[in-house]
Amino acid sequence: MAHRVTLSESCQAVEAFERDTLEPLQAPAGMTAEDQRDIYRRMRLIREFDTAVKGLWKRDFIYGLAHSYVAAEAIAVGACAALERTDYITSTHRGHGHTIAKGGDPRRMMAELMGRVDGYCGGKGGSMHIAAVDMGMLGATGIVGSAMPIAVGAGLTAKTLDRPFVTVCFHGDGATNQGVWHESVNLAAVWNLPVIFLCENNQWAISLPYDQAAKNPTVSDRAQGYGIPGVTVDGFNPFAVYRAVKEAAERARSGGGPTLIEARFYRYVGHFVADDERYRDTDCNILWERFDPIGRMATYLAESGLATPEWVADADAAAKAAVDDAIEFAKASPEPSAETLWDGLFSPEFMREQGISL
Amino acid sequence: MAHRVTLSESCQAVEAFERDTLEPLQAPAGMTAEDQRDIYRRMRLIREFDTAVKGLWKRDFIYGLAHSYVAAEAIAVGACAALERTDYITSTHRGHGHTIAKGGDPRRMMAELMGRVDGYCGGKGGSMHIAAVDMGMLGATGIVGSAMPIAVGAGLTAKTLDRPFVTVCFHGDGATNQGVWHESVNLAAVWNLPVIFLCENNQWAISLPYDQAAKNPTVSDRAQGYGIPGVTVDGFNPFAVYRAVKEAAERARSGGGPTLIEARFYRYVGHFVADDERYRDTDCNILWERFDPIGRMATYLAESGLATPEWVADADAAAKAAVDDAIEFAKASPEPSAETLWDGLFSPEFMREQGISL
Amino acid sequence: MRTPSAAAAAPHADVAEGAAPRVMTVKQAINETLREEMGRDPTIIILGCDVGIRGNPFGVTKGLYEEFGAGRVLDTPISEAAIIGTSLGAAATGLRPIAEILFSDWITIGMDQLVNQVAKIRYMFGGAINVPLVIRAPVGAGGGQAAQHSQSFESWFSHVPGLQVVMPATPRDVKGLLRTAIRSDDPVLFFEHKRGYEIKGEVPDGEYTIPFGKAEIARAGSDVTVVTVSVMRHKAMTVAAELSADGIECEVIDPRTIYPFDYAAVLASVAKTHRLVVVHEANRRSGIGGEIVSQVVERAFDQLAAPPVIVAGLDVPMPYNRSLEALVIPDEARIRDAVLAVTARRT
Amino acid sequence: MRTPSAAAAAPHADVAEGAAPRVMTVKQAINETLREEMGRDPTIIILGCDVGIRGNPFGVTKGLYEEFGAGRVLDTPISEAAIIGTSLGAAATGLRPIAEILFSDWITIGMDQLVNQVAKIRYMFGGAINVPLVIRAPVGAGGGQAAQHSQSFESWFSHVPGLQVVMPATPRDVKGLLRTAIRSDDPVLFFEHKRGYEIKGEVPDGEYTIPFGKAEIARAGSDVTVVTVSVMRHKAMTVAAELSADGIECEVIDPRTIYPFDYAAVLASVAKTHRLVVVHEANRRSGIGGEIVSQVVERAFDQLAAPPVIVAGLDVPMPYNRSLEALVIPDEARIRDAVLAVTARRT
Ligand SMILES: Cc1ncc(C[n+]2csc(CCOP(=O)(O)OP(=O)(O)O)c2C)c(N)n1
Ligand SMILES: Cc1ncc(C[n+]2csc(CCOP(=O)(O)OP(=O)(O)O)c2C)c(N)n1
Ligand SMILES: [Mg+2]
Ligand SMILES: [Mg+2]
Repeated sequence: MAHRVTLSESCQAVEAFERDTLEPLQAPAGMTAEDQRDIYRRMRLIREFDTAVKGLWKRDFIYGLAHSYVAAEAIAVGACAALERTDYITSTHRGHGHTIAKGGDPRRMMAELMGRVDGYCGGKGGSMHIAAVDMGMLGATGIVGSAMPIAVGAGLTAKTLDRPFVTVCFHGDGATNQGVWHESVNLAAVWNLPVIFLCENNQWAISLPYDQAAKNPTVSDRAQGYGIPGVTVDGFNPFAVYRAVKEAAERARSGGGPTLIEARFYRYVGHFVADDERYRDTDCNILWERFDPIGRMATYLAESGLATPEWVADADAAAKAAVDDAIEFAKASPEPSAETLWDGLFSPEFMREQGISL
Repeated sequence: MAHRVTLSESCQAVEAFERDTLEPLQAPAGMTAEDQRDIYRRMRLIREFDTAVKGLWKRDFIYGLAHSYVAAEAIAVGACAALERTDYITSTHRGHGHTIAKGGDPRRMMAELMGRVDGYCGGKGGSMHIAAVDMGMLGATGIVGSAMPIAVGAGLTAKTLDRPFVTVCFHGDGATNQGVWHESVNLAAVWNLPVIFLCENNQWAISLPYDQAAKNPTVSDRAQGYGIPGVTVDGFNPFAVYRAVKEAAERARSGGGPTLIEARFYRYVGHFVADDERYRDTDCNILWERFDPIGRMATYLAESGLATPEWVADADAAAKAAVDDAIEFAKASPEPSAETLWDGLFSPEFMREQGISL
Repeated sequence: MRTPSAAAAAPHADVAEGAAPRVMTVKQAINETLREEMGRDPTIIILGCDVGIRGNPFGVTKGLYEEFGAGRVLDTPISEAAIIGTSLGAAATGLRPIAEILFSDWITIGMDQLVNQVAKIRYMFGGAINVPLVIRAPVGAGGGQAAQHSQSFESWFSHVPGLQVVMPATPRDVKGLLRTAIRSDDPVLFFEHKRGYEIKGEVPDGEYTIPFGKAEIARAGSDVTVVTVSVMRHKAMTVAAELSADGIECEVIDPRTIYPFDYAAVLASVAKTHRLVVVHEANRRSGIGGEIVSQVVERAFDQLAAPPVIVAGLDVPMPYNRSLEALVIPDEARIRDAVLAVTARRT
Repeated sequence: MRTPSAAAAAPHADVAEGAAPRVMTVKQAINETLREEMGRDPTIIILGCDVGIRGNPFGVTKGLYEEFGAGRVLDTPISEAAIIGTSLGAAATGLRPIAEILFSDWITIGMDQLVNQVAKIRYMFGGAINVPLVIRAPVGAGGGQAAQHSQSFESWFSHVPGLQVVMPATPRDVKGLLRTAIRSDDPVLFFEHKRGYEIKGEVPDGEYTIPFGKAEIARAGSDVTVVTVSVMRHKAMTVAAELSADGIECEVIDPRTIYPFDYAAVLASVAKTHRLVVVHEANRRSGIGGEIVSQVVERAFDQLAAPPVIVAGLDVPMPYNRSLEALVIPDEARIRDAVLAVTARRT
């Protein structure tokens, strides 16, 4: 049963990660320098965005809950770099990173977080329900695991209508113990659907470490039981994630069915904007921070001669400027009026027929 | 996606079963001759009981639905022979066999099926909710998979109160694709609870063959993902089941946690009393009928000199007599009166306090 | 997000224009509607346990697997949460799934998907997603199926904004409303009564639809308004015929859809009869009866000459025993008593 | 099946006999009750997500893990169906589990276990099994938690025979009712309002219990009966105080338990005031308000001088935006308007 993680357990976990999972950054064959720099830009944009969100939440510009994608940037960005514009993704309660990685507009995102009319959901959703349907991002959800079958449904559409798109289903390690996780993976497997289950294993579900939530803490080990391929990759490494997703997507598009990818990393920041992390020794976080995917990527770009320190500084400044611009945009966007309350409850046609309004 | 099973697929399945799973009958070391004969008696009693039920249902003595345990007798009987009186079992929609195997009284069972006051549930439950709580049989359920966490809860009681009992959770192959199956196995695993998950893999969930419901049709392969032992045994063989359960129970009692046992066999009869089996070629059933656990056990007893043909004939007659007696008992038992309608809705104390009655 | 339906305009070949109405059972009406709509629109799929090769345990989907193939009539593993959630994902990306849950009691297994996703996703996402999804599920008791196979939960689902709830009782209504459901861009719970499948009735020819939120006056009358849910309509009609002989004229109203609900029809009737009886099989406590009565009282208090009465299932899990079961389900005698009670009082 | 509790008679050491009542928050009252009862009865366990080391996200279970250990305060994986079902199995075999679902919206994930097993198992099995099981879950909206973290489903659960539903609003009631819940041999849904945790009030000393099914007259009055659910009590009290200055005296009744429900108290009040307002935060449609109104109308039609009015949540998923959210949740102005509407009408 649950116990407080000791410092020595933490050290062992870090060592195991270094030994078994950590992979040096190395771009996949054929990826252009510009594409690699783009991965950096996008990761940095997510980092800036979620750093700003925390501050805005503290100053009450953002209402409700918000969960940060910091430390996970390599996963969404690596995965989405391997996708087409017409592919779909489903998300979690931690959806800002997924939205940006899939091409979402930071302005409409920030407006949504501030509950404004120009937000992706017109202010109805907020952080936990952010969506960018036009970009194939099928929306965040506040209920752990609940988007799993939605991804399977998108896969079913692809198969039924013989369309070439794949769907990446992002989910946390905590979600793997939900019943609907199991039903979804099994269904996609037996129907051979083009779905990629991408587990963001940050080793925590709020206060519960994954190895206290599952006796076998290797998520990818479950794949075999479903008769599908499973793999664990370095989740601090965008190229490792890219390669795994690329391979899975190719298999899926050619009728090979789903894949379970475990991107292992560590949440070395709080669970959400106001987490005091009283459930763990935060000294352990420091052990993991040195794998910071953005720092690693900057070093890699420099070492492989793909970017100068000035380029990195410019990219960082550009990310910051984009977020500042998004904040300005959001602040200038109007609050939804009372008349919009009922909008979107049903299709406009039905609303008219039934005369539904305030 | 689903397709009709061909005769050649069926033949291959039989061959695979013979090659990989079928195990000759051989009593576990130390099991007395009387205990072995008792296994026969109990299997035969189940067979007689469920054969009678079908006839009674057709003549409208039994209302509602009833699912027969025919073909599965070796599983419940083998498993319960390995248990103590104080151990628990949970059941499925196919609960008659489990109840008899755990020591339930055929009279009270038959009375329940006829909806009479002397039934185990006073006529409130019927076949799908038959229970013998006094014998540790925690009740049948009409919802596939729904008893899984109840077994886990019994395991939690054992662990919390430091009691030596184990709980066997019977469930079908169809149940393995329910979300709650996954949550239950995972929870028992991570908490190391004394629970034995016994999958009765009869290869069908009504009209859906298991290999069209799961891409990997070996249920026990899933165990590894949960970090627990998994094994597949011959489900037509009471000794094979006995051995697997005995071993799992010993491990569970000594703190070794749960086990997943897949007892593989084949439902060569209809899904329920009125099944026309229009979803399959019933010629295939014949291929499997020769593994009939009762026939095999009779042969084994004779061949190993443990019983004469007369003994077998007597045992069969005794089983038949016991069921006839149960039927007479049930028919003589009164119908519940209208006043009993509210009984058992809440504890008697609460009912009194609130003045609940018709 | 929506796939324009290539076959939208092609009328199904079976539709015989101008022919006389045909008599069929509710079951046949469902089956025929599914077949016609699937023939018309290739984005429609059916999924659920045993809907394919077996044609569903009640025979409702019989022949569809053979006609449309395994790719459009999908036998699922026993995974109700995934059945509902997968249907949602499919609906959001271009299909029009018709999911089946074999007994409506088990929607509980996919309750989170239904209530927190299906019902809310359009609204949460600011209207960005269409959810053309029908969930068919039999409700109701009878036949000794006991506590876990007998329930009716229309009250629950009408409590959830974003869901439409349909409960038809005649072959004609089943056909017109199922077609409307399938063509709706919003989620519909389509509740069939399992004791109603064999009920026969006339069905018009052609591709007709019946709009949601329009009640049917099953029988006109001046003395008491009897609002019925699902197959209770038929019991109420029997009682109405009997009582007519005694000079009591019931106006039997079948709302057909629980949400949207046709309060205009009920209020118009109450304005005439001044008396209201509501009959449903679901449990009395927090059933839809309370909602209907509270709405009528709020809007037409002064027109009521007697307190409205609800005839409903007794508040116990459904017992297995035949005679106990019969006590729980509303019967003609209880409906009759209720009508007599509200009409006894003359103002 | 029941384990006799070894420590049943041992009073908790913290209980200071004869001391003056103490002021504490609802949160503290829950925490203290859990601690006292766990100290008294070793068969009580707590399980749920983050209830242990973290002490629950709201701090409700703080310190219990440290005091009673990992064997009695169990952090579960995110497996709500298993949390509920495992608690049931434990309750049936000798424990008294207190399960927590962090937001009551997610009970939907374990809905089948709750509705088809927990509520029915005693009845289905002919009374053979005790189910001493409490499920604690915060309900309600406020704070921008949007559509999936804001719902109140008391109406659903009161529709299910076999469940008790408790919704206390003051620290004193929370303590007395939680103790009754824990000691009950039948399943209890114990709904705390997440915006009510910090509400303070006096709590008596000692091991008191409050029986289920007994309303509290929060304020006596002669002009209108205001029945409130959960924290709506506090808003109604504010309105009552204001209106008293205008000469309108509200009788505010807090039923405290939704099932069993104290109709005797409400009917006695209506007999005096002849007017009824019901206030709850859950959605209006098929909410508990309709049920209460229909019961009162059925039993006291002639005593009503005006149609009862329900003040409730608007029928949309909870929107995120602060001002839209405020439109949906009943506030003092809406309660006031309702009271004025029903009292305006003089007979
Ligand atoms: C069904 C459900 N149960 C519990 C919660 C509360 N909760 C929110 S996030 C979270 C942890 C999720 O862990 P994981 O899936 O690993 O994602 P992470 O936050 O680590 O990215 C929990 C328990 C929830 N939102 N939904
Ligand atoms: C949740 C749920 N879904 C569907 C059904 C309908 N149903 C009854 S038995 C059954 C097949 C169960 O298959 P399995 O678990 O393998 O048990 P078997 O009948 O083969 O012994 C189904 C689908 C049900 N009872 N419960
Ligand atoms: Mg995590
Ligand atoms: Mg089976």
